[in-house]
Amino acid sequence: MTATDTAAPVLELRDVSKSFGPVVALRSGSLRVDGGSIHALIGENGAGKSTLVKVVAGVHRRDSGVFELGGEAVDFSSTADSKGAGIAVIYQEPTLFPDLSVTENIFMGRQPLARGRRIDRAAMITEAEGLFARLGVRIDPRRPAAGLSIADQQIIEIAKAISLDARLLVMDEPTAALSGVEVDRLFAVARSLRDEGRALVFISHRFDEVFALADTVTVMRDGSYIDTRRIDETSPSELVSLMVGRDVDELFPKVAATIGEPVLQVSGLNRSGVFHDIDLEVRAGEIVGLAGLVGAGRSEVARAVFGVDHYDSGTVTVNGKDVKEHDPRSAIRAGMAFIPEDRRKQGLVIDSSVTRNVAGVIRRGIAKAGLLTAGMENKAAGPWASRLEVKTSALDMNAATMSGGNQQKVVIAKWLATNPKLLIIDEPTRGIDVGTKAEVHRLLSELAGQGLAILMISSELPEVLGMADRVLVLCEGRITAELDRAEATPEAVMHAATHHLEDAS
Amino acid sequence: MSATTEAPARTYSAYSAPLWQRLLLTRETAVIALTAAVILYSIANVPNFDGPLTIKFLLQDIAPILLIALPMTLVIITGEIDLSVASIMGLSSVLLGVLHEGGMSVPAAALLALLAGLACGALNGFLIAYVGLPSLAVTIGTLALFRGIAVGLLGTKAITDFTEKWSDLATGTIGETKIPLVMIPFAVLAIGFVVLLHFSTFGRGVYDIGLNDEAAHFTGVDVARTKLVLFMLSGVVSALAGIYFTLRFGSARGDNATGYELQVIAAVLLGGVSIFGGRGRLHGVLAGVVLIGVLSSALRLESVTVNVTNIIVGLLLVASVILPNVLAAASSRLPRKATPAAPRESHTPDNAASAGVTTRGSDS
Amino acid sequence: MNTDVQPASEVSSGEALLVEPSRLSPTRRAITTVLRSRELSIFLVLLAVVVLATSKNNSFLFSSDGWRNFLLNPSILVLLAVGQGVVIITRNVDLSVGSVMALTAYLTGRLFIDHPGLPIIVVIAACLLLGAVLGLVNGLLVAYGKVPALVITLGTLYIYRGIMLTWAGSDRINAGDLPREFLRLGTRSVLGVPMLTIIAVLVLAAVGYYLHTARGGREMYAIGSDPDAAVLYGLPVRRRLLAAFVLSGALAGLAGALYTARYGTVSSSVGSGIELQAVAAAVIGGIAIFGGSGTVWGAAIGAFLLVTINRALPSLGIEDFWQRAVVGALILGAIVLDRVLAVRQARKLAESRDRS
Amino acid sequence: GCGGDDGGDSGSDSGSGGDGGGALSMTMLPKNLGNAYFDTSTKGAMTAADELGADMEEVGPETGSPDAQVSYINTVAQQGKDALIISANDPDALCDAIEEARSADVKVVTFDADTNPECRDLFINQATSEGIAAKQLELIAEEIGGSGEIAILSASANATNQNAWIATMEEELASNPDYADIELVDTVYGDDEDQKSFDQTEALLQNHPDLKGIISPTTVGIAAAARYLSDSEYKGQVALTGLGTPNQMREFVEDGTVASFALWNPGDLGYLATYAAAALVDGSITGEEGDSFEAGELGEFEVGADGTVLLGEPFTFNADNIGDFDF
Ligand SMILES: Nc1ncnc2c1ncn2[C@@H]1O[C@H](COP(=O)(O)OP(=O)(O)OP(=O)(O)O)[C@@H](O)[C@H]1O
Ligand SMILES: Nc1ncnc2c1ncn2[C@@H]1O[C@H](COP(=O)(O)OP(=O)(O)OP(=O)(O)O)[C@@H](O)[C@H]1O
Ligand SMILES: [Mg+2]
Ligand SMILES: [Mg+2]
Repeated sequence: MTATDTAAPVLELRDVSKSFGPVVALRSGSLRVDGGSIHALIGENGAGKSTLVKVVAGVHRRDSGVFELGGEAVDFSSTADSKGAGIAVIYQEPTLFPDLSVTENIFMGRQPLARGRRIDRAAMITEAEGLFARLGVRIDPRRPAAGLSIADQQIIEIAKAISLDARLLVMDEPTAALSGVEVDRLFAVARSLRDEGRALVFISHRFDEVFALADTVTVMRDGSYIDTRRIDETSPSELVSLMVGRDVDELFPKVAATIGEPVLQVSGLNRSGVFHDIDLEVRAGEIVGLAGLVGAGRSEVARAVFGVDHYDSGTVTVNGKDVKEHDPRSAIRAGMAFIPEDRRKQGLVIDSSVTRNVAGVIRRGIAKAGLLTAGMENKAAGPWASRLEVKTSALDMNAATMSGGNQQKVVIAKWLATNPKLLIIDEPTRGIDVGTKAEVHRLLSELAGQGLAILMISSELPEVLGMADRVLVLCEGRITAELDRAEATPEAVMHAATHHLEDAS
Repeated sequence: MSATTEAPARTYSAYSAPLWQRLLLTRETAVIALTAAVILYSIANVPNFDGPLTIKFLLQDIAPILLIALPMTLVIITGEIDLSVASIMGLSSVLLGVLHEGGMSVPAAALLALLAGLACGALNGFLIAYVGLPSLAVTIGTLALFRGIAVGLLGTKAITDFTEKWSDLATGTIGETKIPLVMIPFAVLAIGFVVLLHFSTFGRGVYDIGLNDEAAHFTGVDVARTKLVLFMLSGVVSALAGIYFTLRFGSARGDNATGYELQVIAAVLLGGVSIFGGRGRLHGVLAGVVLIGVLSSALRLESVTVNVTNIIVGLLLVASVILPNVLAAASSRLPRKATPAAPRESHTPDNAASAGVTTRGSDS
Repeated sequence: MNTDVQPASEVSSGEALLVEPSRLSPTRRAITTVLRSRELSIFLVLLAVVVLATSKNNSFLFSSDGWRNFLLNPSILVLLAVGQGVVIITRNVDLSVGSVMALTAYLTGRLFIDHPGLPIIVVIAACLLLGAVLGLVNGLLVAYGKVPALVITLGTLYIYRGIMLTWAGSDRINAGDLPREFLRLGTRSVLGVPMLTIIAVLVLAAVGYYLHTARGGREMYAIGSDPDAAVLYGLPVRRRLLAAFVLSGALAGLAGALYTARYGTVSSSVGSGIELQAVAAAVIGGIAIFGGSGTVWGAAIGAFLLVTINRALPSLGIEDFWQRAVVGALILGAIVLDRVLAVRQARKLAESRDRS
Repeated sequence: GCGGDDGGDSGSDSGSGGDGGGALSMTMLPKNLGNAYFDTSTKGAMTAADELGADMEEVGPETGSPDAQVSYINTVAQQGKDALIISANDPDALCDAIEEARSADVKVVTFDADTNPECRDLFINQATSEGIAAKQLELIAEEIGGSGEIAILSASANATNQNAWIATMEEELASNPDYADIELVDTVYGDDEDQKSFDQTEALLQNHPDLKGIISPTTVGIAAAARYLSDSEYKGQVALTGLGTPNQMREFVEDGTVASFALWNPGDLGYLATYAAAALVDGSITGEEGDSFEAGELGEFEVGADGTVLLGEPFTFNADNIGDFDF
């Protein structure tokens, strides 16, 4: 335990457990957070961090253990209780009301009232503008939340949490969707809150952030508390070994691969309002990184190439053959595989079994005369699931109950099963812990070595620089730079990613 | 881990319930058991239920619902709903009558009526799948539209002079048995739909769409086309039911089969299909239809008014969706018994991959 | 763009506004909101129907009966559509309103027969209460049973009507059984506006005001917009759902009493099929079937339009057999229009991003 | 799974179950339940059944649709009842089911609304079409002074009896010189629903500003039309007559909305149908033209052409006599 100077900690959890049916999500979670400090909570995917957070928030009720707030035992049965007790939570997934305005989203349930218990809309909007100013963002407080990018949504969540004026602020991976600039701004706000004497819990998979922000760090593994360290008394490698129980040697195991013929050729791709004049080429054995600030339109380009979205003009060819517009099936037939950024919503049929998910794309191939049985699917999916060591051979397990990292492996397995020539992978390691991250990187590298063409979108600069043979930078829907592995320095990429902004200001 | 080394296979038997449990403890089994129980009870206690005519009348009565329940199950599994089925029945009935009166033979008129049903389904499907409108709203609209066209074409008059041969076919039975002839096309369709839903790639797509249509789209399932096909199937089968209905009663009227949509949906939901989509199986649905049919037949024989039957059907429907939730809530309140011992995963320090995930064994 | 290259160190709580100021003055904004609203477009359709029908046949509007019926006939559907609208805004639906209406319509008659001399206000209160209780049953089942409202209220649609028919047996309420005063409530006018219309408009105004300006009302929108987020947010979801269903039930109860006042007779088919009309009115009026948006004003105008079209068709020389087809086409037209507008709006947003 | 205990047993309260050996068992199947007119006819039938020592039960659908009636006819066949007394919702749609019942030895008597003559044994006719049509024309002509526009508010467009009356009225209007100045401008259908009939009345008045009179040959229709007229500006301007029951119409006759209307006694109709059914069952008649039977206090009746038994002439109710009736 850390040395603390305040008497009662703001939050104290001891040996808290929580199970969902047979799944033990939290075995013995412990956490002690003091006022005026930022406490990082780290652990691999599925370590139980989010579950712990949800117990604190009153979403889940713990099965056993001690839960104290400011020294008093509490037992929340709903999120309203935790809010009342002065806890603000940013959940891992943004939870906005798309039909309501940004302002209403922030103040829902506690809107300022005028006479006659009428909502005072003007006051509310002024307050929202103040919040955005504090966060340094420009969002129209009157616009509906629908249509905001994930990053914007995350910012609204942060504004919401800050406005609660809580004594304890819990942030479950708030930065996963944010770009560097926005992360910096968030951190500034977090520090000012700490300086006001509040307690903050911060969950992230990015060590640089943990070391930049936190005062103390608690490591969890397999639903259990492992250790707590002062940040200035520990090192990334020590934390990694605490997290995974061993040393992770190489995060970006880039293997040099022989680069072959062009596989994917995109030319003149346009979609008004989203991206313009996109030309790109990915060769066999090559990993092309697509970098840019959040909201630059990288995902949109990828989605259009794969055919899940429309585009206005341009052509996409794989191995010289045209791929029909807005027709994922034609893309799959041509040999494309696409691992989208949001695996719960896009990558997986989350309430379906692992088998059904893995066999999802290839089932046409395994069917006999169009007919299909569960046995045939199991037989086809089994090898792929175990090849990626998806953490269960219980293939009929529901994908929803798996942790993020394992879900990502299921998605990868599902696409590798199609034996693709080109893999488009959007944020391959978003929200994935270090251990699994390294595995994913090694896998990508190996696949490229086997001659697969890979187009990789990532918001993590080290990932792009570490993995890609070539880096394309997107800014406001246009490709602003094409950099070789040698030329691709952080400065060069950031310059290209922001040059429109610089021109403007 | 690497992509080339095979991981040792592990079994997590705690996760998969034993096969017999998975087969027996389902909504479908419960509905079938309840249906069987009601049938046995009625045979023993309801006068004349064991009579020779019961099975014939019962099957004739539920035939249209059985038919429409087939495509409706698929439609609801995709997370959509089709409220316009009864109106399509009415429209096909009127078309059959009007065309027959205009001098067309019954088969020719029936074919055109089927095509009209297909077109109605295509309109629904197009608006829902390609324009992206919510099916509840669209089919409330077409419910009024199709019924309105039917009533508009024929007013409130009825056309009743159908060739004897064809009405006999609709009311006839198979050989010496008491099974109505209409069960033959129904059986063919039922087998077709079971294969389509449970044993085909199309059917897997149907479930995927119901669970998560965005992910299905990303996986190459043609969501829009699947929905269009299902609504067209729903339309054409409804038209078939309308034709059967018309010939059975020998009367084509604009208001034929009014209100059947709710009966069909009630039966489908009773049979264990989730209104949210993604869950449900055809045998449960067919049992649900039979259950409602047997109940009304037995209650009618007991001279219970249709009101009481409706109350019972309503209660069954509510209970069938509430009970699983109540039971689940109740069982989670009970102290958790130690789960069967699962192979405990060892956290070997040299295996990063296995250490990353919670063990799912018991903590006893 | 929502990113900014300003260094983080400059950010502090006291800083000046960086929010892009809205270029429109408040009045301009209010005007554009109204002009773009679905309520206005549906109102224009209503106006067109009335103008057309009146130009063919003066007495459609300009006779004392024509005017009265224009206002009077939709009143009952307006009440149901308002209740239904609130329920749909919370992403639920109440299919049992027709049956609730039947039960309370019969209750009205029964009370007057069994307790002659009972004040009218007591009878109406009893109907409101019974409706609220029936709505509460729906709400409890939906909120605590965690089951979709479509299924629950489909079940209670059967159950409530079954209860009504069993209770009524072969009984039937005739105008002769009811006090004259009560019947006059159904047709009386104040300053040329029928009483029933006044009641409906008062209810509409109260509910509309609540939804727009009260926390509870906004929470209903939030719940309909994303029910899971509402739970995570800590909104009193169950309480709001109960309130929505109780309101819908109570308004259906009121509608039942007023139906009896208006038509004088209660037969077994009172209100059957009206639930779909109420849903249709809400949808035509711009309430999204999946909740979270729309207003009860729209639902009320939708109800007016539905009823008025029915009345106008014969005047327009269309056989009244085609009424339902026209209503169906109207519903489809309304939702397709919504969709087209939404797509255009999205395209505009995209284009504006291009230009910026 | 769950137990299968609900459902089946809750229905054993009301029904008399099967037919207890020798006792005569009959089922009364009106167009729909909850209709005052049919309640009265059922009451008459029950009285007759008591006199005959027969078992009689009433079943019926909620709404007047033929397919719902078919299920009840089937049930009667299953139960092997002796006789079915029915008012048909459709002349053709019920025939197959009725034939099935007859082949299970059920005698079928229709009343109020007939099916095709081939499918039933007897039809108890409340009055001849001519008699009813003539009576209503006579009443309306008298009230509008022999000239002007009139309209008809009927039940549903395929109600057999209504259509027969309307056809006869149309012929009579065209051929009878007394009615030369009367013009039938519209026929609308209220489907025997209160609200629809009410709204149809409104539409009629709105679309035909010169309308002088309305004939509504259905009890639901005339009551709804009277309700509409009684507090509209047309009260006293537009005459209304047709077929109604005294209890429903009393108020409107007393307040002057309606001067007179006609009807037979539906109770007598049910009573007669029951006696006719009993006579069929015991074999004393077969339904041939010329057969005759005793119908309790109503006296003796003879089967006419097409297996029809006629109850008598319609009766005219007006302010002078309405107080004498209670049904
Ligand atoms: N509602 C649930 N039902 C069943 N299992 C669950 C549920 N929620 C979480 N789990 C399981 O509990 C374990 C811990 O999950 P949790 O989300 O807390 O992990 P985490 O540390 O936040 O992981 P990540 O870094 O991926 O967000 C996982 O194995 C997960 O599958
Ligand atoms: N749901 C949406 N509706 C409308 N516009 C959107 C939506 N999502 C994103 N956009 C806009 O599209 C553009 C690109 O979006 P997006 O943020 O997904 O790009 P990206 O480069 O893939 O970023 P990310 O790293 O978040 O995936 C931005 O201008 C964004 O505001
Ligand atoms: Mg998490
Ligand atoms: Mg992206």
